[in-house]
Amino acid sequence: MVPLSWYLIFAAALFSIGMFGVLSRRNAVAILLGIELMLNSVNINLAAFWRYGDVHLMAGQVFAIIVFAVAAAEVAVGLALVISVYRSRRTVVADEIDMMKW
Amino acid sequence: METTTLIWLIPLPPLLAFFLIVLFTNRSKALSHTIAVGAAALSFIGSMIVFVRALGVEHLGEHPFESAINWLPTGDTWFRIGVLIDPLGAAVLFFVAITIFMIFLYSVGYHNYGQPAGDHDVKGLPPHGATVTDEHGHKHVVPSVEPMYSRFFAFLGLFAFGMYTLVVSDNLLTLFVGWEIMGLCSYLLIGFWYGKPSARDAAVKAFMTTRVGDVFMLLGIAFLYSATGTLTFREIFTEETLHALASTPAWFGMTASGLIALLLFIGTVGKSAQWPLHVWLPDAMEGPTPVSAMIHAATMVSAGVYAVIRMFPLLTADWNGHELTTTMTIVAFIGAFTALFAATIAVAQNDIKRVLAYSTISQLGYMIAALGIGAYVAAAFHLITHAFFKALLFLGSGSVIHGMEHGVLHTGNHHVDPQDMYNMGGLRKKMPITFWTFLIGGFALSGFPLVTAGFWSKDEILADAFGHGHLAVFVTLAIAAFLTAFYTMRQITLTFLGEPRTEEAKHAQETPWTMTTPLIVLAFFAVTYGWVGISEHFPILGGLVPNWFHDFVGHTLAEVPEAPEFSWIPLLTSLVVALGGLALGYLTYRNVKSVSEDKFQIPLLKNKYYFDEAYNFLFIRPAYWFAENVVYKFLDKGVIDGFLHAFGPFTQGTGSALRNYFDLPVINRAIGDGSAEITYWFGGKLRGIQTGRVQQYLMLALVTFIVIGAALYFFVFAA
Amino acid sequence: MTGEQIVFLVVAFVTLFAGLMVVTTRNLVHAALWLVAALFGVAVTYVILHANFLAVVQVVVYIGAIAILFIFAVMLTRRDMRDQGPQMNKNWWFGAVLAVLTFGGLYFLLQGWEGMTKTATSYPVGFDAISELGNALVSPAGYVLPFEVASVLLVAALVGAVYVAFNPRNGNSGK
Amino acid sequence: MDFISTHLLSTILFFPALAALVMLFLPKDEAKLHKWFALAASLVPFVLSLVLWFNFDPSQPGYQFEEMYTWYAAIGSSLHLGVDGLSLSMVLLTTLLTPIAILASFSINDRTKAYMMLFLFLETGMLGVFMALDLLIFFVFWEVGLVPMYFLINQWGSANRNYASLKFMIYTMGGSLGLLLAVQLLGVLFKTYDLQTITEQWSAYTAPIGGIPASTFKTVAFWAFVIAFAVKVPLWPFHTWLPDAHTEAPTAGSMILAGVLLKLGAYGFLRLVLPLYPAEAKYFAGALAFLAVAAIVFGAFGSYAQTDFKRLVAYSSVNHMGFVVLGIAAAAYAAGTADARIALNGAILQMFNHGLSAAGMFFLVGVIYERTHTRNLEEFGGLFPLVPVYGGILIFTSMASLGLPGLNGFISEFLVVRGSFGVGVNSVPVMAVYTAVAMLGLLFTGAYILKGIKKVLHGPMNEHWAHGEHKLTEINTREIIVMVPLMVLILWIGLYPSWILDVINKAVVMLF
Repeated sequence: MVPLSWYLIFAAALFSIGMFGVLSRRNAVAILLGIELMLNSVNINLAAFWRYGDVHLMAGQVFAIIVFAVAAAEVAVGLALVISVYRSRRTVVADEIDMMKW
Repeated sequence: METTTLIWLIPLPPLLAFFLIVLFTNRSKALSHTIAVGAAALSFIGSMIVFVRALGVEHLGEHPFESAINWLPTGDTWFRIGVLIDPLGAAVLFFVAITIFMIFLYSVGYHNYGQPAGDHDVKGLPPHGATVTDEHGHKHVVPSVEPMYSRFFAFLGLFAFGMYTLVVSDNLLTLFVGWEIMGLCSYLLIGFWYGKPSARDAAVKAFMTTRVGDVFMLLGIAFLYSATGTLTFREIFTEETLHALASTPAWFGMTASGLIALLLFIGTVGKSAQWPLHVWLPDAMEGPTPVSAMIHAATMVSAGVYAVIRMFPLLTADWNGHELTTTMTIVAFIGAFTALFAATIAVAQNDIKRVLAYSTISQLGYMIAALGIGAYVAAAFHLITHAFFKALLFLGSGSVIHGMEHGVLHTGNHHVDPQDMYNMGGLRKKMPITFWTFLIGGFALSGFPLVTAGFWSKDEILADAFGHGHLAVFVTLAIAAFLTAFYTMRQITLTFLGEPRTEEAKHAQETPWTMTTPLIVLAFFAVTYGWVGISEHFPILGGLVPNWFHDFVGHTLAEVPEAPEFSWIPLLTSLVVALGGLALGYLTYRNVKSVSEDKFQIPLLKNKYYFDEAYNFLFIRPAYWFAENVVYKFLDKGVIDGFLHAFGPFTQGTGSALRNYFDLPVINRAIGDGSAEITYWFGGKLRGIQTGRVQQYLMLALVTFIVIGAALYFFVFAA
Repeated sequence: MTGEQIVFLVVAFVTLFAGLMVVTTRNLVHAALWLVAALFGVAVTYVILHANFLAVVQVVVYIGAIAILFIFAVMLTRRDMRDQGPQMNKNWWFGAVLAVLTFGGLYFLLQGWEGMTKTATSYPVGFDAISELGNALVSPAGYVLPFEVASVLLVAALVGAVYVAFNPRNGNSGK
Repeated sequence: MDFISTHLLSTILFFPALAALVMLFLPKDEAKLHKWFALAASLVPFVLSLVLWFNFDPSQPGYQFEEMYTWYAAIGSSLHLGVDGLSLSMVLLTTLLTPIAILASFSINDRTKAYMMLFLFLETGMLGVFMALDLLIFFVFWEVGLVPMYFLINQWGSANRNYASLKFMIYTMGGSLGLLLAVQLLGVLFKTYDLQTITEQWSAYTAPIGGIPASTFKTVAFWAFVIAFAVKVPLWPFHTWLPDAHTEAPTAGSMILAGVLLKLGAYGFLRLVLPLYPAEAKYFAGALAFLAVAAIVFGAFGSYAQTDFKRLVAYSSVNHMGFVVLGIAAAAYAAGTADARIALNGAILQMFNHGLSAAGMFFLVGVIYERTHTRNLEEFGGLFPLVPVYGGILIFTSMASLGLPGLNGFISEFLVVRGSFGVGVNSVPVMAVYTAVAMLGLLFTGAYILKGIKKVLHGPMNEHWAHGEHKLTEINTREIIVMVPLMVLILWIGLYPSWILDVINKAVVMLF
């Protein structure tokens, strides 16, 4: 049997990788890719806790499904924004999108 | 009708007449004078009924007609006002009713009722006469009717109301009400021809001078009321109250009764024009007519003496019968001094009314002096006889002036003063009724022996003064009496005797019946009224007629005063001064042709001892100066407003100091600007991290999160 | 070491490698494809965990829909990003440090947790996880409300996405 | 009808304010409508206060027609209304003078809507002071009255109105600061602002407050009250706002200012100072009497010095109101004695009387000012033949102001003099001296009144006013209607004062 710790460390590693992507990539689409990785790591955790807890309690899976839904929504909106920004500013480089600057 | 009800009603018709005329009928001259004269007649009839009924009461002194109602609530009690007719009241009411009725009647003629309106007459100035064309086409100038005819009667009505109120009052307060209403009327009547500056100023002067006395009187009333709790005469003049007042010490070393009497007396000094408040009365002759002059001189000023007579028990409350009290001394001194003082001025006056005015002052001084030495009945007697003959003289002089005005209109020379005696002369032929009645009045004033009323009353005063040992008063009054006879004869001589000195005097005319009838009636009383008060001790005549007046009026007091013992000295004195004065007057002025020949035109006397000038210099101008410069300009505008206005600069100074030395450096610079600058500085330093790049924000957040999380973990959870 | 463990380790390694490639590769199309690989790895992990439904959904939704969406997006925006210039920003090293720190922190925290070494109970025989899941999702006693909310969110997000991405200037809105 | 009979006071109080609010919705340019509406609206409280007067039982102690509504429960203040004989006469005066003043301002044609609204608000403010039985309410209405008056002077006044209105406002506000503080002290101390409760407890209060002896506090609070009211009365030397404000105010404003607003100060003395501080009032009565006498004498002198007709009348108010305070001071000296009651009767009646005569005088000045546009006495002269009716009315009213017996002023002045001199004779000799000095003021009352008549009516006619465009026109019917009620009351009180004095007297006996 695979111990719970493996899943968790695996998820943590995937999360960190995704976070690195979020923090470091210049391309907005790439940032979204990083986010997808982070969300997946969370889902692994949820599924693992479901399996290693009481399997009759479906909370883990339910939440994983909701995360899917949220992820789908996020991607949809995020990509729409990227396209919109790209249209108006002709760039998708996150560094250059700094209208919030002082 | 109940006598008391009737007494209540006596003052009302003239008041009603006043309101009716003012509010409704002032456009109609006929209606106005009908109402006014009718009202006077009603009051006259009522007064006579009351007088007759009063005569019929046995002990009127103890049981007078009286009635009172609640008027003012004062705490738990009421101040009551009412009417009272006791012997004194009845006697006074008698002469007041007669004279007032006569005045009303006389005024109709004097103001030229029935004559056409004047050509250029305006309200506020005396009428100047009207031009009429007779059936032959000749133009004549005739006297014109007074433009403010109705108003005059309204004022007269109000005046009569005041006088009646004063007489029938049973208390000092309503007496004062009547007193002041008359004051107002005298103001209005003196200023009747308000268009003349002299009349206007004389009116103000009269009001103010009498008001000086009035405020003292008001103070005396307040004092009396405070000390006794009542102002009703019959309650004050009880043995206990008077005794209590007489034994209460007040201020200035006087007893309460003495001080109150003195304060009330000062009111009289003002009203009766005694020295030193006499200055208004001669000026009051600016009044339009001898009628109004007579109102002041013969009736209203009598009110002052009447008040002192009324308050006689109070005046003498602390008197032992011999030594005069302080108050009485003052009263006697002022009376005697005024009698002499005014008589000397009268000698040098040329205006027919002014002579009479000073004569009035002098005669009132007589009465006051009599009261000061305790001669109650004599004073009351002289008051009444004087009222008759002085009214007669004033009306007579009015008649003369009226006749002279006729002459002035005839010649058209308006520069001739119809009141100046040096413009007259020889009028006895032109105006016989006036002359004879005036002569009677003049003789009565001089105290022509035996036949005139003036003789009996004046003699009684002299006898009292002598009999009670007040020689200084006696001598002074005797000299005054001599002067009185002298100037009276001077007046008669200059006016009626000799030949006319001017064209106007030649064309003078006798006056209409409305004016002469009152003269005749008053002349009757000027002679006969003396006979009701002939002393029993008088040789031969004494006892022929009972001394009714002494009995009747004397019973007003609780103790009927004793008539003095008969003595030849005062009798002879009064004979000598009266006859001597008359003779000297006639001899001196028999041949005087013009004013330059008059030896008595001494500037000091002519200018009335410069009292007007002195008062103007001492009181009036300083008062105005004080009011304008000290009170208004210095205190109000300078000190108080200056203080207030200083508040502005002061507040501004404080404000700018606060601003310059606290707000700006401390609050603004250090705290206000300082905090902003610090924030600015920090912001400047920190804004570098506001890159607008989402990833950097995220990094920062994560760093913070990690640092805080680590710190929490290691220092809180792990610890 | 059981076969299951070996399988897990292999899958995990592949997944992590794919994830690393996603965040590091220069070509975005490649990155998207590496994402597909990583997602597939995760799906296998679900299978190992007996979460069959999740595995299927992972494949269908993520790989089938989201990953494809990414590829479209990359293609749409690719014109000036065509593999030129650095793909990493200048703070990438700091991001790396933070990622490592995060992983370290998580690892450290997990180390201190007693449930870490817990092993799974044997999967109950005849347990129908899918129908249980279905019941839980739509039963009023279960998670129907969050489920519905999630669906509403999805709708809202889609509408919003359409609105944001819609370009009135070039679009045919008629203006 | 039942509502009105149970809420009579609040109806009287708030009706003018309500009417003013209704007026807000009237069209802007209908000056005639505004005037008639305001007149009608101000007649309603007058009629109601007549009802009040006839239903009032003077022999019953305490307040009547009491009403109480929660207003500010947290600090113990409530809208507590009630009248006794003292306030009743003042309420009657206010409701009487307001319609008269509104009728007097019919000649105003500038922004009538705002003007009339301010007047109606002013009435509510004044009535509130007289009806309030709660200190805080009293203070609120006290200040409410200021605002409309400020604007009336500031907007409709004559040349120097800015200065005058500012002075008026600052002066009275400044005076009432101490009052507010003292009221707050009482409120904090007793947890209520109810006048009756505070009156019962405060005069007997002896415990130290914050370590400072109560007597110190009482003295300070006493002076705070006194100064607030003294400014309003106005007592010398706080009077200089008055001539300016009166002179610059529009005619009706002066009428109300002299007729009612000054009475607020005197009313404050009677309603608050004497009951709350009997001991302090007695202790400081000498100072009060001194200031009163100063007001009487200097007021008379000040008036005598004027060449401005309106200012002359304004100063006469200082003089007349001095008598009110003299009576109050005398009563404070010898509370409970018959002398004190007489003095108070006089003081209260004097308040009423001065309300009538001063309003009348200001109106008459206004009448001639409207026609000639000058108030300078030197420019008049000999106008009597031109305006005989006006002249008669002027002389009549002047005589009332002068205190001629037979008219109202005499009764009250006599009672005050009698009362204070009685206190002098029977208890405190110094009052006799003060009264005697006050006589000097009475003398000069005559001087300035006669000066006014002399300069306006008498003497040679100033031909300027006789012909042509400047021709002086006679007083018109509306103006006569304004004067008639005043003159009738002046005469009526002068001849038969007990209808009102009885009510006042019973209240005085029960209160003091």
